[in-house]
Amino acid sequence: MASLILRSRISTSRILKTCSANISTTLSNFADINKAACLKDAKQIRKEVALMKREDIIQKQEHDNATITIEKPSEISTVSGIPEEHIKTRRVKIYMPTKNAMQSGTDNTHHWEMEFETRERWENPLMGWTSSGDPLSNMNVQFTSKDDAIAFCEKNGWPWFVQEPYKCKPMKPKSYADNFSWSKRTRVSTK
Amino acid sequence: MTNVLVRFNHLAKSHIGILAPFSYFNIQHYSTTPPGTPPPQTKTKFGGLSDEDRVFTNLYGRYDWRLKGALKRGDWYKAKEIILKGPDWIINEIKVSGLRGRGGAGFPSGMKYSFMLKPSDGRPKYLVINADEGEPGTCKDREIMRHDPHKLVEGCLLVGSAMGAQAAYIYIRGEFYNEASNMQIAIAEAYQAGLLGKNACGSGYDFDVFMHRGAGAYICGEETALIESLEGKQGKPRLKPPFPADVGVFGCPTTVTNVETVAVAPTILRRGGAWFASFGRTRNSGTKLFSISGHVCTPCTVEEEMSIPLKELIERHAGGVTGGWDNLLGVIPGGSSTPVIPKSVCETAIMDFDGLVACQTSLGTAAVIVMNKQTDIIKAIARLIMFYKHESCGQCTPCREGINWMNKIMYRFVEGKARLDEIDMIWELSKQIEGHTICALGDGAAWPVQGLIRHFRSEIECRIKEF
Amino acid sequence: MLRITVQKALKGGFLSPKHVSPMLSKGTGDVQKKPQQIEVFVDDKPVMVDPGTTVLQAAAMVGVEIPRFCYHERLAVAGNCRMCLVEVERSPKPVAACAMPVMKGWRIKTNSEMTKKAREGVMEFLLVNHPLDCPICDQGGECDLQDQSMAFGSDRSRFTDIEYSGKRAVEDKDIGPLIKTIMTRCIHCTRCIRFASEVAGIDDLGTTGRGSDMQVGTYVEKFFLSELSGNVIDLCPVGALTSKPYSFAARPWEIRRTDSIDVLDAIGSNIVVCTRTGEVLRILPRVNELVNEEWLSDKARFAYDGLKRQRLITPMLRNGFGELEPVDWECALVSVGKKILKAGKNVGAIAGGMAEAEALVALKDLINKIGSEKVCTEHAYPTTGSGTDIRSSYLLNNKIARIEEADLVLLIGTNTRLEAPLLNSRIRKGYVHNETQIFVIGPKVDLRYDYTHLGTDPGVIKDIEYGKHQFTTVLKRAKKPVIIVGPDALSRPDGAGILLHIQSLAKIIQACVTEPDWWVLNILHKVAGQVAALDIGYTPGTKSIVQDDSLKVLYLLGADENIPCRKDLPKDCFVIYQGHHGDKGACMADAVLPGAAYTEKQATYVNTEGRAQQTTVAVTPPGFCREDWKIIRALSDIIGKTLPYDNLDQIRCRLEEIAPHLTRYGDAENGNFYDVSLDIGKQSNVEIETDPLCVTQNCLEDFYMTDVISRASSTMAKCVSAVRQQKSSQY
Amino acid sequence: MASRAMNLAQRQVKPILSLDQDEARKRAINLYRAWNKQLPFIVRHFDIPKSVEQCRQILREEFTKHENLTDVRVIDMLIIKGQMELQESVNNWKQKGHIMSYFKETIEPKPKDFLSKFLQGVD
Repeated sequence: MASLILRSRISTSRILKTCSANISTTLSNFADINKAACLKDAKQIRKEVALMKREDIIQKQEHDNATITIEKPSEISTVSGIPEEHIKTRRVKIYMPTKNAMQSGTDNTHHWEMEFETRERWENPLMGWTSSGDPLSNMNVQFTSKDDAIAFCEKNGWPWFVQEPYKCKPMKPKSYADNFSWSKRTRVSTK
Repeated sequence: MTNVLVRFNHLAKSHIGILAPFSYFNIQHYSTTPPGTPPPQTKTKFGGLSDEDRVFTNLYGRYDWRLKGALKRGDWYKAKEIILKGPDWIINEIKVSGLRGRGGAGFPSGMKYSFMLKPSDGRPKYLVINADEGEPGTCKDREIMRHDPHKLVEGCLLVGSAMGAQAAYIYIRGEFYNEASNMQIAIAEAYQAGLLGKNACGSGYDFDVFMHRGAGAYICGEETALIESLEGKQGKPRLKPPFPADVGVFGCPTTVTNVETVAVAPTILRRGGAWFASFGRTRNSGTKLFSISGHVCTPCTVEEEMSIPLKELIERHAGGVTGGWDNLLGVIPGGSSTPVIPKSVCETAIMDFDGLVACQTSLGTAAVIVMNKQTDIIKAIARLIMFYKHESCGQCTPCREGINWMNKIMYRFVEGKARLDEIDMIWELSKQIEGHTICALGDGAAWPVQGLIRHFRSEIECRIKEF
Repeated sequence: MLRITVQKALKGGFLSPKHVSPMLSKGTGDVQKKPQQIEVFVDDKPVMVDPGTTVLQAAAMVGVEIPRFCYHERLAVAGNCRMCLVEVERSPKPVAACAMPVMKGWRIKTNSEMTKKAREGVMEFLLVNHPLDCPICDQGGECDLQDQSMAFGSDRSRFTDIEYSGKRAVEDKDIGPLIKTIMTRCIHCTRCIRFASEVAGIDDLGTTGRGSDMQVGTYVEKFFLSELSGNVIDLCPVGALTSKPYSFAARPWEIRRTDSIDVLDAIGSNIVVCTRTGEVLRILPRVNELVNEEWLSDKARFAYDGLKRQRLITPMLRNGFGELEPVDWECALVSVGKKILKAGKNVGAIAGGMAEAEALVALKDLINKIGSEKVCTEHAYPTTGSGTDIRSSYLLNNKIARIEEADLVLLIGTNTRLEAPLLNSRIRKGYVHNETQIFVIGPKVDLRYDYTHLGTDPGVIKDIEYGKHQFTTVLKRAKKPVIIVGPDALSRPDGAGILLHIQSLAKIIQACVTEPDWWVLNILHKVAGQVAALDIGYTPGTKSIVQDDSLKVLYLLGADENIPCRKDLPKDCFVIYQGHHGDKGACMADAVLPGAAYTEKQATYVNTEGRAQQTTVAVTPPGFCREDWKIIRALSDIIGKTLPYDNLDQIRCRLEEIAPHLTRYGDAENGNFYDVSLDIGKQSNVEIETDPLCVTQNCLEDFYMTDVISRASSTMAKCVSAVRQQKSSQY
Repeated sequence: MASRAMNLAQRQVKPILSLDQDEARKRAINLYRAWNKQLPFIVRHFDIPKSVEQCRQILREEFTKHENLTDVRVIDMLIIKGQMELQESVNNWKQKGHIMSYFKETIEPKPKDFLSKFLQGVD
């Protein structure tokens, strides 16, 4: 039974592909050391194919190289391990982080982020740190575009809504001379 | 501070290199000779201005300074005819005279006035006279205003008419009480005599002159700070652009110009630009008021020909250095903001714009401060920096913070309570201030320090080692 | 001018008349035709800009952010911090990018050696006298000076003078209960001064002294009192001006930011609610050009401490002794349900100013299901005539952002400065930058800009309408006129008449307007919930409730302001109060159902221009508080008239059914049927009375405490006492 | 956005295990069989207070919970997870409590209808 499972894993699991034994060859009897130095390492033989028959290997290769067509965007909520209550009852807000009003820089505001709705948080009486019963409260994923964020939420089965950023107004040239204009109210009064 | 500060920032950057294009330009200038070019200078020796060539004939107040006396000395003579010759003629004559701003920066006055000749857009134009002479060492404008105020009043009218100005504002330093009262009387006299006001001098031109007393801030001698102050705001310089010729006082086109520049204008117009250009070297033409102070036998303000050698100036008019020429330590040749030059340089220095630039200093307001060997040069410069620290308006960062810092270091240098590497540091600091500020006060504070380190570094090092 | 060398000037490169002329034409404002764009290069990237664009703006267009302290997009250029110095090719010294207009073909180098050196130098100078108290500074972590010294400053200090003499120390100023000043930290960027004089219109701030003794402060000892004063905290690039209520409360990296909407006035300012654990620590503005730009009124910013006081946290029922007694939800709902069932159709409801669209629709559905039509809002609005059937007759039709474009503003019966500070700042913006003329009919209040007062008599409106007033021609001549009518003018008994006359006046003026999509008639509301309530179909005003003698149950949904008092109601009337604060409504109630405040629910609000926006949950409701629509939904279950929505999406579907624009968040639907509304209006014949127009909020004192949250806020109470103190001071 | 989603919809991907629905189905059935065979041993081995029948019931529930899945890769992932669980059971890496948690006896059911959710204060 167990072997059946292992078989199927061995034949395909990509994780295992990377764990391969390095079969070393010794260089004891080479007279010409230069020649020896030029030799390449022998090709590595992977453990899981070492005992396979030739036709098995071909079949496996075919299998490995094959692709399948996905019709719909995949829905991974069933395999993500997130409890169902944290999929169905959550709402994700997709937004662009807003500029901090306290600062003039705009770094870290040019991407999209997702955030779950706030659940209760309380102060932990032991240390005064913040506690929460919400496993997703700290999940902040950044995306380059809104579509990516939406696709990600769709994939995970979270209901989402997008908070659109405001549209920039066209820039008006600013003029220092306005401060001293003779007829306008832009004249600076105090300093 | 008069415009001494608003001086060639760029020149200080690469003093020598700038000379080459200068002379190159010179040649080009002559080959084409556009209108308004001063005639070529043929003299090779300068100095020893004769009495009949003096512009300011009552510099020492020996005669009557009021209208009657002024008329006797030839002021207001044919003012109407000059006005009627028109702006183009006046400006061309000023151009021919080769007159350069006497406030420090030495910008060609004719060209400056011609910026005002743009077609009007409905805004009035103003002439503002910078009489806020606050630069330590400089005392030329006050002599004019006290003893020859009508020269200035007439100059206002003529120059003002040339640029189509509606009025002239004389912004006079608050501490100049007598000067201000004499000026005010002179203006009143001119009004009463019909020389100013509606139909000034009968020329059909309306022109007003107002006087405005400052409140004692050196920075208000900077042209844009002066404009701000005139508008009733804190005297804090504006950025340029906009230049005053575009947006100046009350938001209108304005020319800010020094008292001496304007006061010589009537004489130039009467005697002709070529006459004025016959003094001094090419591009440094004219006569100039030199204020000589410090360790000389007879400190004085004297009108002399441009390009007079520094040594001759001191020996002839100021009675020589106290303790003899060999007792000379150094000279600040153009008011407190110009770098000091040591005796070796003083020997050959020529008192004009180009001559002093060649010595890595500048003519400034031609206020020669002579220091003999009894001077503590570090303390002297430190005192100057303290002045600038006190007079910094505090608007922009490098000047506000930098000069204060330099001041602290300089006073430690006086005692020698510093490390040797701080000499390089203060040099760098002065470079960090220079050219990074809104106005030239920062530069003016940086240059004395640079001059000190350039020529008297060993002095500082000695002091530090002794400490 | 003299700054230029002779050589330079002769070459004509820098200072030829050509150079000066574009500036000149700007100054006189005769740039009617679209000027030709010019090409400049920022770090070798070409960019086409309008003439007059500054170097800093040109750089921003290609995404290069030049460091700055004094420059602020919404304030005048000062050019004094020198942080924005950049090299321009062939210029011997760096230029201040914030003030220097670009010239054709300039090559700007924002990352060259000279630029870096200049920045480093300026940074060093700024830090020379800046205290090293970042660890105890409230700005720490969101400080421009910190960030920029990391990015552009030197990596080591050579400030040897610290061993000989200290840094500058400046006395702190007391400028009121909102702003804490630590003036030693000031870097003299003058942003606060410019904000005060340009945006707030108060010239109280300024500099005194010069050089290193220069100080920013009020010239005389005085509070900086303005309805927008809190914004200087945001503007201050260092920790010199920080929030007093927030001082030493938290670090920016330990707080959570939740984007939300302010509901303390009808503007619907966009805000960021900063929370830690279950507590709102501060509220910051969020940039939205269409609504609040990046400002926030003091009430919106500082009233948050009211969210923690006077809260109703558990359901309560009045017991035999006449005291409210805490009970559990089931008990409360069942006894309330019983009363409602017993009352039959004799149920009425009053919705308060902060009720959100979800709760409003749920309550209306419930009351209608019971068989009653008595759902009204506490703030009156003319109902006769066109009244509230047509949206354009109760909206700020021209939109907040476009008010600043107006060349003529007529304010009728309103004190915009206190009723909608951010609308007032727009008008002031127009006044400053657009030469807007402002006229006022109504009380002479201090609006922080000059206006022409046309009288307090509402009859003036009629005179203008009939062309009897000389102002009519002025109004007709205006290219972009707006009429803004305040809520207090329309809640008068003769409000319908006033509205009618204003509408017909607006129609006359509208006919003269050529600007497309420009609406003359604009109604301003005071409270955040009013527009949504009118959209959903609430009757404005409580008249129908007061007049009803058979009323058995009165349901107050957060209504505390203009509610009938107990003696106006029938003796046996059972009053239910649902809301979040124990105020007037809860006091008179027989049953109290604790609801959630605006920071605790995801809710829809429609601002005075008809823009639907939603708040989001920043903290969870305290105690047994529940979201308002859920309480109503649960109650409907108890009385057996279950409402057909179980979650937020479903109730929003219901909202969409009623009025689709309610769920189009961020958009403001245009009003329509202007003429129809006028025609319907003409059917009524309410005459304007001669009582002078008046407003409820006259001076700054009246601004701070206007609703349950701000009345519970001790910060707001401190503001009121500060204003009183200021009044008695000699300055 | 919509067009982008369309593009995303149909695409070529690498399979996890199965190349098509049939293969996935076979694997699922294999897994089911393997579990089914193993159940009596598990009951005995872990000494759980449940009959084999009850366990089969639970096993059936666990599989039918996902009967509507069509995405081959998701099925494959679930199969892998199922295999892991089985392996953990067989090799005694699991303990009794882990097995018993399939029966969800200690989990309090959450309220489902609106009113009881409201009264309990759960979202």
